[in-house]
Amino acid sequence: MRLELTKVRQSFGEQDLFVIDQLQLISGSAVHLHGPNGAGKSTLMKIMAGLQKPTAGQVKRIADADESDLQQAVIYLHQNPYLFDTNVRKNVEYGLRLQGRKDPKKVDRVLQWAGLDHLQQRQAHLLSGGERQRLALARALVLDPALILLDEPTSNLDAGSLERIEQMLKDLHQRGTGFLLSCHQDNALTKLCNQHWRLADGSLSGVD
Amino acid sequence: MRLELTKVRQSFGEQDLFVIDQLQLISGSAVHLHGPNGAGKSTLMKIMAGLQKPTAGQVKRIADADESDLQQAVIYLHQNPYLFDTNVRKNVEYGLRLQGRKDPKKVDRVLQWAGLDHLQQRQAHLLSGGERQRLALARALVLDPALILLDEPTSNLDAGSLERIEQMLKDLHQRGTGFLLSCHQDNALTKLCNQHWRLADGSLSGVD
Amino acid sequence: AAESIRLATTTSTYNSGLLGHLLSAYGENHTLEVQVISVGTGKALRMAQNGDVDLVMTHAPAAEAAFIDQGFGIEAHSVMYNDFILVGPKADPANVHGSHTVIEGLQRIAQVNSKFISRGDDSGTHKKELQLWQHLGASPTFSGYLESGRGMGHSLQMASELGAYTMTDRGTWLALKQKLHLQLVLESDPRLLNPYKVILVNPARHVHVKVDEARSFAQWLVNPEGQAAIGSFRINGEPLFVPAAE
Amino acid sequence: MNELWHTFSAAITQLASGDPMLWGIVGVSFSVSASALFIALLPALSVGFVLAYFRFPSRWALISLLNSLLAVPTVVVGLVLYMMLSRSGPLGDLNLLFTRPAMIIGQILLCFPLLVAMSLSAFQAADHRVLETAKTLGASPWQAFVTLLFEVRFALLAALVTAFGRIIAEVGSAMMVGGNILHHTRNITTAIALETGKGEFVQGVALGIVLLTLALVLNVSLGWMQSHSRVLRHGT
Amino acid sequence: MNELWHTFSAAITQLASGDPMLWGIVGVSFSVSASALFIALLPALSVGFVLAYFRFPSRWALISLLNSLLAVPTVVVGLVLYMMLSRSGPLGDLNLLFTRPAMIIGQILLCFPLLVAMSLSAFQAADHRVLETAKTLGASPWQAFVTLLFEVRFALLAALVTAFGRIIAEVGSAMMVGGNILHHTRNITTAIALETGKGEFVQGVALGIVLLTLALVLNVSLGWMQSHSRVLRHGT
Ligand SMILES: Nc1ncnc2c1ncn2[C@@H]1O[C@H](COP(=O)(O)OP(=O)(O)OP(=O)(O)O)[C@@H](O)[C@H]1O
Ligand SMILES: Nc1ncnc2c1ncn2[C@@H]1O[C@H](COP(=O)(O)OP(=O)(O)OP(=O)(O)O)[C@@H](O)[C@H]1O
Ligand SMILES: [Mg+2]
Ligand SMILES: [Mg+2]
Repeated sequence: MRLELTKVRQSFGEQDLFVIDQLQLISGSAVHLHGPNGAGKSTLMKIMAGLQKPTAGQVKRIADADESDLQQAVIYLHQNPYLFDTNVRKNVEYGLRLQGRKDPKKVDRVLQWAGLDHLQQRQAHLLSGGERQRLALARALVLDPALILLDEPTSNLDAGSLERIEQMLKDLHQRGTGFLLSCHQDNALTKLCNQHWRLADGSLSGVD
Repeated sequence: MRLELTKVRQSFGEQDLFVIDQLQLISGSAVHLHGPNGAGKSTLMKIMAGLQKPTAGQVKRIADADESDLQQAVIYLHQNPYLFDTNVRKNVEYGLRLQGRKDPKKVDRVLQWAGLDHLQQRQAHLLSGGERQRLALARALVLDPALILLDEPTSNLDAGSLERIEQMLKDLHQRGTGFLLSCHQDNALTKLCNQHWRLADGSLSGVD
Repeated sequence: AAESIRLATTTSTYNSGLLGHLLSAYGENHTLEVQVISVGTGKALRMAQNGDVDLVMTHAPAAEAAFIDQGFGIEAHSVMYNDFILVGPKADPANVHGSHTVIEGLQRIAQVNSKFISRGDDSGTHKKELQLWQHLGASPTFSGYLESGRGMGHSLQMASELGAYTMTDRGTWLALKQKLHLQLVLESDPRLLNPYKVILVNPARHVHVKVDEARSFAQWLVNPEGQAAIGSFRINGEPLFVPAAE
Repeated sequence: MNELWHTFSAAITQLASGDPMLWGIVGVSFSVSASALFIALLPALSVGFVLAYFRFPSRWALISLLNSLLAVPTVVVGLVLYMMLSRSGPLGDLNLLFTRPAMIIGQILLCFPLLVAMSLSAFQAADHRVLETAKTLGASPWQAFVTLLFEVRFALLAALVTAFGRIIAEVGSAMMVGGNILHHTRNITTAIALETGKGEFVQGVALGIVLLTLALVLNVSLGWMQSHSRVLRHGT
Repeated sequence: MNELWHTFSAAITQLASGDPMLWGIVGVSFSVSASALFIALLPALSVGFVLAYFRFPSRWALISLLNSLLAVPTVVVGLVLYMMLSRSGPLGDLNLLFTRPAMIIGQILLCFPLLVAMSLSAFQAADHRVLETAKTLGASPWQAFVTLLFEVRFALLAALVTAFGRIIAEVGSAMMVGGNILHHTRNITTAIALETGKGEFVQGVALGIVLLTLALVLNVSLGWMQSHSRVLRHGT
């Protein structure tokens, strides 16, 4: 599937935050988005995920012919993820439940991936910073999204967690998921990326 | 001033999170605290700051003879800082107002330090991730604390912001403030530190 | 401020406007302020028993007698009377209009099982109504007999809405009749007289009551001046209360 | 003091004797108020949600109006409804006056603005990321709404309890459109009004105790659930 | 329909004529309810705070009790207070019965549990980091409390509006301990009760409109402040 932005402009009041003439993101791609604080990275990602309407311009999702609904999902991961007020396992199951599925095996596998299996029954609001990040990621990945937009997912992670997530993303990437990653430091995850976009001073560069 | 922990133990239910026999932190020191996700770094820092009571053990603040009240402050900075529901400037002024002071010049200076002077009047909840971090830091530093405990303050910062904060901490350090920094990656800030503590598997190592 | 006393009285005397009329007449020559608390007869007597008011004006002979017997009240005086009437739907399905006595009228209502609204609130009116049913043997059990548990005004409105009969004091009827789909179906039976008494709270029970001031107001009511004021009170040109001081 | 104590003990004695008429009255109160709350709940929450998350021109005028309706006495609400349902009113043909459905309608009108106001404030206090997280994980608008309801469930519970308290304890509208007819529309509060009007304070207190006790049972169960489902953590 | 319309237009006309007695009655209502709210506010918020942030054995029993008190009809509250203040009651010597202070006490009793319940739910919904942030920046317990009040101010405003609505619209207690004495303790709601009892619906509706209008003025000003002090951002 393909995400297409055309003539997108975001402004608050008088001021333009950014203007983007043309942008494509396709499943299978791996993009690193960087830029100074306040440049509008989070805003752009939310616009791409359809959570926010840009001031002007269009955002289109174009499905490939042979894709199911599920594989067209575009998931945005908040910079500070919000965890539902229930236990860890139920948080992971959330997206599946919405579709009327449960798939306990897959949930088990993802929890293990994320190194949270021993915390399954803990209330989510008790988790540590790094555990929260991992849970948010697990909650998204269990859905096999077509595209996933990660807003600084590594900020609270230790070396071990980072490796774990690298492995998770690699797996997904092999299965065709595309991802866009905003991140200030270079690390194992950004090395997975084959495109590097830079958002600064109101415009996006590095798009091929 | 000196912060002293004696026989501190933290547990949740049956499980011990960590046990620390003896620990000192004095103003002027610069400590890097690291350890895996969920090891208890945030919990330990909150205990040191007096925000949380440990399951057992004592936390004492011992003032030097020539110190004023102000210089005995120990400030903890949340991993995800909470910003008061008002504008940026008022957030910085908060601690001063509590003491009945206003000191607009100092507030100006700190805002500039933190690179937030152009955002003074913006509502805090509109800030970007990195801006939030910087604001939280500015709000603490304006108080000239004796000790400051920073919980992953760099996680959302771009290179420019990082440099800025490095400069801020250096300044403070020269004036005698001690700091304890929890951080997963090595970076400019951790290089400022002359002690490196590691919290893992329930105990603290590297303390001299 | 001037001295003031508190008078607990029934809604029928206050809501009809009689007390407003009397107090403005009284105020012409007196400085004593009379604060009126208008409640049901039962509650008025209860307030007097607790010593929360200085005098009462009620219309429930049996309850008043008990009140005085128990030593809560002194110096009861008859002040005035008015009368009760039966009202009902304009079609008068039970043909109460054609009956000679109130007992007969009630009997007809029960026989055809018409709706009848009883106040059911232990008020003077309700007690009177139950007394009348006693003449027919027992308390009414026909299914049209509904206990509204409300004041006269509301019971009349309910009767009007439901097309029912009810017994009312004449004052409330005159005040409300324009708004009701009801007509007067029976009046002028001597059994329907409704006497009012004024009673002072016993200062031996409650030392703080202002018995002298209360007495002076009660005296005014039963003296020619007050009696004349009662007689001159009119609603839509019709007199409501008949002065009856002995 | 004696008087007060006497009234209380007499009330307790009376309750202990177990009076079928009394329990009939209690039944009317509960069935009417529970029905009203049940009917008003979802529409009120939806309106609260729309007011919290959508911006439209007359939004705050609407909020102000709803809040203001809380200050209208129940008897006035009852009065207006009475005039609607009365024979000479526009809905007179429905023949609803002095029936339980009329009481239910009255109580719906009374709890609706309260539920809206309280749910609005609950939704406003909720984290802005709740809906975004739900949506991005694939929730339909309706599912996202349900997720939000779950996240603010404690505040909603408080709203529910307050609304139930308001309508089960109100007398103005029940008296006006119900009529306090014995065996039909007499509920706890209209019965209390009647008894205290008679100077029968014992009965009034007894019925008040019934209401308090039943509310306590309800609240204790809710409170128990609530306090046992939450473990505290200090923020990080 | 005619009837209804006629009543409304007559009510408006009556209001427009400007009756000093009417405005005296309105004054009683407002001064009594505002005083009650003012006196109850801080204690109620403090209790709500303690219940939200401290754990002690009887905590949830207390919460349940407070919530249950909301279901006690105002007339019962008034009745109990009447028996306390009556000459034959324990506080009879204070001579408060049938005065405005008695009405104020009654309304304090009525709004207190509501304010506690609503502020408790506001405090529970607040972010756990608020107090920690305040404390670590040097706030005394009192200053931290004030900071928290500020952070949840919109929810508290809603609580205030609801509580004011409850007491300005209540009639049971005002009637019972005030006595509805003209020029002294007659307020809007007891006047409405009197007038509707006389079948004077016009007066009842007119007073209801006054209450609605005054509440509207209050709410519109609050709502305006509220809606203009908030800019929305989606969470990050
Ligand atoms: N509703 C709004 N009104 C005004 N300004 C806003 C609004 N929403 C966001 N902004 C501003 O837009 C800018 C971009 O925000 P955004 O969160 O997209 O930045 P970012 O690139 O993700 O930064 P960071 O790396 O710090 O997370 C910020 O300066 C923010 O204050
Ligand atoms: N009240 C509680 N009950 C049970 N477990 C708790 C409670 N509070 C914290 N924990 C657990 O204690 C552990 C330590 O938490 P803490 O936030 O101190 O970790 P951390 O070292 O800061 O981790 P990170 O690097 O991910 O921020 C976590 O696993 C957390 O779930
Ligand atoms: Mg961002
Ligand atoms: Mg941590």
